[in-house]
Amino acid sequence: MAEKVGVYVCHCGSNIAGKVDVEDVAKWAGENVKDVAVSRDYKFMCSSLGQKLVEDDIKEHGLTRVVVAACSPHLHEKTFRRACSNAGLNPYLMEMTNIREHCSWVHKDRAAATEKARALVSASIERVKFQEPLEPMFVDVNRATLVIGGGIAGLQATLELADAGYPVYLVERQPSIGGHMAQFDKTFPTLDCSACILTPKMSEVGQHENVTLLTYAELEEVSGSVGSFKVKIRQKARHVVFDDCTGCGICVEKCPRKVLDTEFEAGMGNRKAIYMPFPQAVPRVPVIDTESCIWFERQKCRACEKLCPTNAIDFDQQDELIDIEVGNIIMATGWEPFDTRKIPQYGYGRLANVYTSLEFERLCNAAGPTNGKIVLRDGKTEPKSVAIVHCVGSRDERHNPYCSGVCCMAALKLGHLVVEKTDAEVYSFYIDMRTNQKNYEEFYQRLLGEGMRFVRGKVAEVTDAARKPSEQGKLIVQCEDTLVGRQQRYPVDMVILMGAIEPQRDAREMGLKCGISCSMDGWYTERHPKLDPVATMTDGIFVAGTCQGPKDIPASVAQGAAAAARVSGMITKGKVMIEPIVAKIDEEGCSGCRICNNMCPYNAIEYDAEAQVSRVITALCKGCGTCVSACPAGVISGAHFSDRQIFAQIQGALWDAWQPQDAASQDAETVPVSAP
Amino acid sequence: MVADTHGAHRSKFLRDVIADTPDGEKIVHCLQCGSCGGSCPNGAEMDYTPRAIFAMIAADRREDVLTSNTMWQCVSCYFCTSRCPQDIPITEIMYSLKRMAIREGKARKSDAPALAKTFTDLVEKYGRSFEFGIASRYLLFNRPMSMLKSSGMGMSMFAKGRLALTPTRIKNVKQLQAIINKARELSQHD
Amino acid sequence: MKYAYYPGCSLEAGSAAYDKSVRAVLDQLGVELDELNDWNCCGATEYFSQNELVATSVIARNLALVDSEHDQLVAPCAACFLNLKKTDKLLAEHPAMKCQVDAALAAGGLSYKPGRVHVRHLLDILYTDVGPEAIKAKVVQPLSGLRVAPYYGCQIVRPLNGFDNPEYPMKLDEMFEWLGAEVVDYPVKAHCCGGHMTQISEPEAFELIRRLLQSADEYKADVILCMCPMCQLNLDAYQGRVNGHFGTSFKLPIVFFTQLLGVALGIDMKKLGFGKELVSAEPVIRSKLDGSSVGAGT
Amino acid sequence: MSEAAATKGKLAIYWAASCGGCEISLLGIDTKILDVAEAFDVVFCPCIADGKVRDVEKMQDGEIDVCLFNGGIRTSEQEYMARLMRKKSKVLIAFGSCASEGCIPGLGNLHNRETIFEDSYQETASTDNPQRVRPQSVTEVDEGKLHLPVFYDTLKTLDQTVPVDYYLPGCPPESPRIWEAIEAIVAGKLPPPGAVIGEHTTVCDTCPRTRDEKKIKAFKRTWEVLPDEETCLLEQGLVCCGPATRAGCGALCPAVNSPCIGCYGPNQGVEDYGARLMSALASVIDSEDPEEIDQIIEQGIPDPVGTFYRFSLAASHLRRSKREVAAGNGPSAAAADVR
Amino acid sequence: MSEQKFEPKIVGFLCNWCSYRAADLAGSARIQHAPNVRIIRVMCSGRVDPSFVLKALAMGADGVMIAGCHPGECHYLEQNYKAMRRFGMLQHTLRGLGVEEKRVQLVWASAAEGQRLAEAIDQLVADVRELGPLHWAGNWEENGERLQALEDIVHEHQEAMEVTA
Repeated sequence: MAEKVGVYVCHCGSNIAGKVDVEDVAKWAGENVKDVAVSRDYKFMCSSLGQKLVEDDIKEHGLTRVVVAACSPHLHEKTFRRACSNAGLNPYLMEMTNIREHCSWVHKDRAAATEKARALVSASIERVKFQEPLEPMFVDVNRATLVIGGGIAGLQATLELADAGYPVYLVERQPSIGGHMAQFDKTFPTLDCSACILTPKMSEVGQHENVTLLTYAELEEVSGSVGSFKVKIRQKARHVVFDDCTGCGICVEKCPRKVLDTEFEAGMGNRKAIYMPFPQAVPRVPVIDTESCIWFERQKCRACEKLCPTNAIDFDQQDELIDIEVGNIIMATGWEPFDTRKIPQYGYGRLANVYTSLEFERLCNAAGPTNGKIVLRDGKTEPKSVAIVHCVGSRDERHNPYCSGVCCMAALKLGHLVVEKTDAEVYSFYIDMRTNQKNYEEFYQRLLGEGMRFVRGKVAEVTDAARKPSEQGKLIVQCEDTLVGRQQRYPVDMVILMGAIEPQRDAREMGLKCGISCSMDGWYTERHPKLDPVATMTDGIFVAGTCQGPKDIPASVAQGAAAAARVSGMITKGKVMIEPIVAKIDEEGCSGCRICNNMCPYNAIEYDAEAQVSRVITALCKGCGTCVSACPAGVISGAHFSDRQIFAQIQGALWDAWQPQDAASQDAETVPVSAP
Repeated sequence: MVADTHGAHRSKFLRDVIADTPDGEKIVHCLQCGSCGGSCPNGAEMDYTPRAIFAMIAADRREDVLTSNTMWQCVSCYFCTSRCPQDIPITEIMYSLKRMAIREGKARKSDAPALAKTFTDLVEKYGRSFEFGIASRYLLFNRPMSMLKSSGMGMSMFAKGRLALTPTRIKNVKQLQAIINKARELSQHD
Repeated sequence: MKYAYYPGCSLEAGSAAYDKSVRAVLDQLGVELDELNDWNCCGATEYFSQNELVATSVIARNLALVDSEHDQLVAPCAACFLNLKKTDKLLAEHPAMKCQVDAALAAGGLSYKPGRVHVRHLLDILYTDVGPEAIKAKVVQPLSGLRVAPYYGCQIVRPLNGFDNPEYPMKLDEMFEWLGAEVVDYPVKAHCCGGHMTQISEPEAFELIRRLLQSADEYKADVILCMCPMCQLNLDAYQGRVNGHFGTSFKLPIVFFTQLLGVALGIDMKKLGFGKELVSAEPVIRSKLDGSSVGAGT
Repeated sequence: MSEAAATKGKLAIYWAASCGGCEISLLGIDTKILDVAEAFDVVFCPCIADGKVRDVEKMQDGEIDVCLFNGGIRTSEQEYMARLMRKKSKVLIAFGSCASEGCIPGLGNLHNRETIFEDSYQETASTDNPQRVRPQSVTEVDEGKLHLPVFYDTLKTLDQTVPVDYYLPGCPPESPRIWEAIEAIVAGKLPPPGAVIGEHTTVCDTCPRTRDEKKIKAFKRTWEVLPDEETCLLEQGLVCCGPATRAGCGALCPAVNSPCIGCYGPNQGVEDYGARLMSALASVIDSEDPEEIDQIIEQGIPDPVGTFYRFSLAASHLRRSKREVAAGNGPSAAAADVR
Repeated sequence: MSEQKFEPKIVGFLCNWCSYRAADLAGSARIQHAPNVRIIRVMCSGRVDPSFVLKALAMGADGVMIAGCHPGECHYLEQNYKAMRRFGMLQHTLRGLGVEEKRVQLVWASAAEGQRLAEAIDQLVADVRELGPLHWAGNWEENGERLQALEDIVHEHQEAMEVTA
């Protein structure tokens, strides 16, 4: 029986109608394309009246298929599927044609845009005739959530969910939660003590009954899908038995091996071979750094073991794999600092008194290696002049094209700390001053008032090559003061480089484990940059904090909370719909050649050795269709993207190029065969 | 980063510079950060820093740019190019400005055009450059005083056998000249 | 190892010491250099200031002259190296220009396919292709006790070098460490020598030269190592004038790195072109090293 | 067979562009041929019995019950015969690979009439043709015009020429399969029109080798390896067409340690045999480096069209190679100018 | 059809997650590009079967674009590598059939790269425009000589029959 197709062409105000002759397209489809029963154009198809038009036609004309030519299906596919459902038509018998983003918005020539719109509509009509009714699938949502990363964003997300009564697994690769925020001295623009506002949250997480805290642990593997992920976590060996340790700290105190702490102290201070990263660490269980421990180096010492009052030291401890099951995952894996050595003209690593901003944070932190005294590398001289260099590795095509967002404010904050604690003159070398959040501009004003000097120009180089006596023994910052239009040299004692915020080095790899993608820069890609900023393209995986892009503390906290709210919603609903777009193997036809077996990265294809056929595990299939096009026998079919549907769509798209060529159909009438 | 090649720029001068410079379209991405002017070994001597020159190009201030000394102070050290955060081929733009200034008769503030002309004339004649020839002709016509000052140095060089008095000529000068003539004809400039 | 060799005009006359030492050193190291037949001047920076297409075509002639026996062209001079390398890249990336250059070359009966010839700098060949093992094995006169300041200049490292850091190059430093020299890590080793400014505007040029000499002097260098004839000329021949201009008294010998490398390999100093520099290098070298054995070799 | 004998049907067997192997295979049903004779009168079969076209022309339309038509359509005469047999037959069966999908003669579609003539009438070692004589479709003699069939640029399958009711694949169809088909016809147990009479799965189903997951670093040619007799040939790097090829042959080739070459054509529902095979083989290449991938493909499969479309070029989506306008002056040139 | 007026008809297979969204982004950013590509959405470039391309060419397309996420960024982790392999195999075969390589292009465009996709479309259209129409069905056509020959056969047979009769 022939299908009855309804075609609806949207004006979208003038968005589409401005460039595409929508009346003409609708009329043409109605008159020229086979099986079209109704064809209309309408001002706003997505309005309730537009939807009603479709619903009424389905009921009145008995439409069996619907084509809506409007905007991107990513915007309104759900809307029109719902309209079809309302009228009793299976929602998967509707097809959207994108004549806005892919047509009217990108073409200037009205005739060409209209011609393309016809072809796209024709393609959809031919396709929709072969679409099949599908039933969406529902799965239960596991109430537990995995949060990856114990920085401020991850902590916020964890607390929101745990407080709502849901179990949370928090995985952190460092020995303590806290993230970068724990390293900072003050926060801008309020100048709160960073640790003072962070540590209460850390201990709350550490003690929360709903939180399972897994520090010094890494994500190993994720399988399954939204609602029921199966996750493997690698608990790295601490060599301290977690449950036996009381956190008394004797082991740390007695450990004879001191090493440079390049992590928490950013190389500015030391730690022991057995250590807690910082005094307020959560959990208060130290770890042994096997790289520097004397026992692991030459089987001697064991001082910690001998002195531990609870016998918690275990040199033989091994990494452990922990299996957990969760319904959703929040990625809050954060950032890492740009390697300022990549810009050798700034001298970091070569000129002693060039610092990274993180080093300087530790330097002026009251709990830091100098107890907050700002001194040069010699450990005693207070600088008389300090230069703060912005955009080190940011806004630079050679390194990171993006703006790191927070450095301007961080530079103002550091400048303030120098002004507050020393008599030094402070220069800030900036390209553009970006202070566009609440109370940020006011902070800039404050620093102007405090006498910080601002030079608009990207620093060309920092050198110790003096050209005149006044430059001897100084670091000379050379740049163009672009407001004056002249090249200038500024001799200073200390230089602070505001290095870029970069994605974690293994962000891409971590993303692949969870099935989410990164932008070109390496930040996780959100589902929609404006309307869906914490969800990802993979259902059940959310992002929060700087792993999604550079941002400051308030924004990270807001995202952590937002991600948690999204997860709460999923848990409350209890079930989640999964698109029935999956592959299916016709077992009768399958010869068990096993070509498809390693096509699926989700292991959704299993081989039944007894029956010698392959099968798709529907629950694991994500519907990419790669196996469908790999099957040499053509016995794997892809729901909603079948060969037949796509062939029909190709044919429709080429309606103006294709004519039947076969003699069998073409000139059966005209060619004589034999004499009667 | 991709340059916007769809829109036409209002400044004709900017369009000309872009057309005359390989990858010149990147100039529109200048952030005015000044890392070029800051890096330039001769930056302090320039009428305008390269950054300012780019702003003037965008503002269509052709005369001001082409009569300035900026490009003639360029020593082709490529520090600006290798440091530019926007990957703008700054040194090449300086070459373009030199060419435009010479073509349009606006190169006033430097003897560099004369040196360049002497140099290339000799190359076109012999196929190789010829230091003594360049030095003697160029200095004689352009900087006679300087010639006197450097004559001592010239004598030492000569004494050390480092100054040849006759040029080396390549075998197939005709071939080179044919190539040069064809290139000149195609470029429609002198 | 076999390379086409493009000496460049300066090496024919004013910087014959460079040419001499290059040939002697590479011969000692077993590297074959075949001089490009009938090469022409690369145009230095001068052609590009006048006519880009002519400049490119003139340079492309040299690339086109590289025969099918060779796919690597080595140039010791900075300007030659950059011009040859830049032209190959321009032709590869800008089809419109390639089209015109093709026509110009055709007028001389030549043709060139971008990417066919790899333009390499001499330092890259020595550092990468010959390598530390082969060089160390041939050292007969370690340079211990001699403080050398490697000077890279501009156009060998910027913008297209591809083998060393354009801001803070280290390859020449490393090579002289292999030879046992005390290498001076001074901050201006890739700064500008003034280029042709000595011909155009002396005060500016002298200031640039002074910065280099001063820094090397502050770091107590015995000699400065050059890789480019223009750099050597400016630092050496103008040193006296610079002293006169600023009232300084620098007396820093400026030698080509291949000359000193040759000393380490035990080659006779005469064969390396010593003595052509205006600030004499031999006394310093002999006094710092064990004078009797220096340059007595092959 | 006794029921059938009561109403004896009429059978025709015709061949067009083919080798005659299909007829041999028909005879391979052995003494069962007598059962065929019992069920049918063979009214027309130029291959084995005398018969005249005009006798067929004189028949009523649909008078023949079943026509087994083998061979592709290469000339106007063959096209005429295809049309004639279609008209006179109730059931027209594309018999064998040539009629179904062009088979080896279809590889002629990589060339055109001019180049084929050049090869056949000029280039072969044994040819001596200094006048460059070529077959002419019309020759004028005193008595009038003499006609030879026009040789087409492109070989067509039977169903590209006339509507076909059933297909019997194989080069040639295996005798037991032919017998099964005849039994089905006689018993009236035919599938719906348009179908292939045969298996709905592929050669692997009948191949006794053990199969595992597949990852291939290099495709090998048969002379390069002595394959292990137990494991899947494809896993050993040999381009075995078995996974894409309809079952029915009994995996004859893999059984003797030789990879399947695909003579039974595509599986049920597959539109383009070669596309299936190239997609499947490419999918299991074990590399993520574009250059390495290209190298694996180019070194391992030097003749992609011959490999993927050995039997089915004429029936593929593209049917033939791109015909250069300049290659011929005859019909081909005119046709290419249509647009 | 004159060269000037030739407007290539191109079918584009775009993956749902990256390149289709790149095309959406090109739309919202109003990045103008050539109107010749008719886009068909597939879930993944790994779904693009060589037969889709062959079918499109056979049906009259002058060119085909396949676009997906960048290698290593596939929404389905690694399926675009399969697309890459199949594309290599397909091009290899198309070369054998005389189809110019530039008619079928594989493009990587992330959801953020509207500009890149628009440029790739313009490039493909320019390339195909330069190659001229493909009009594949024209390759199968035989001219009127065929119809005449068929009629001649009928005619001759008719005459022969008349004689015998």
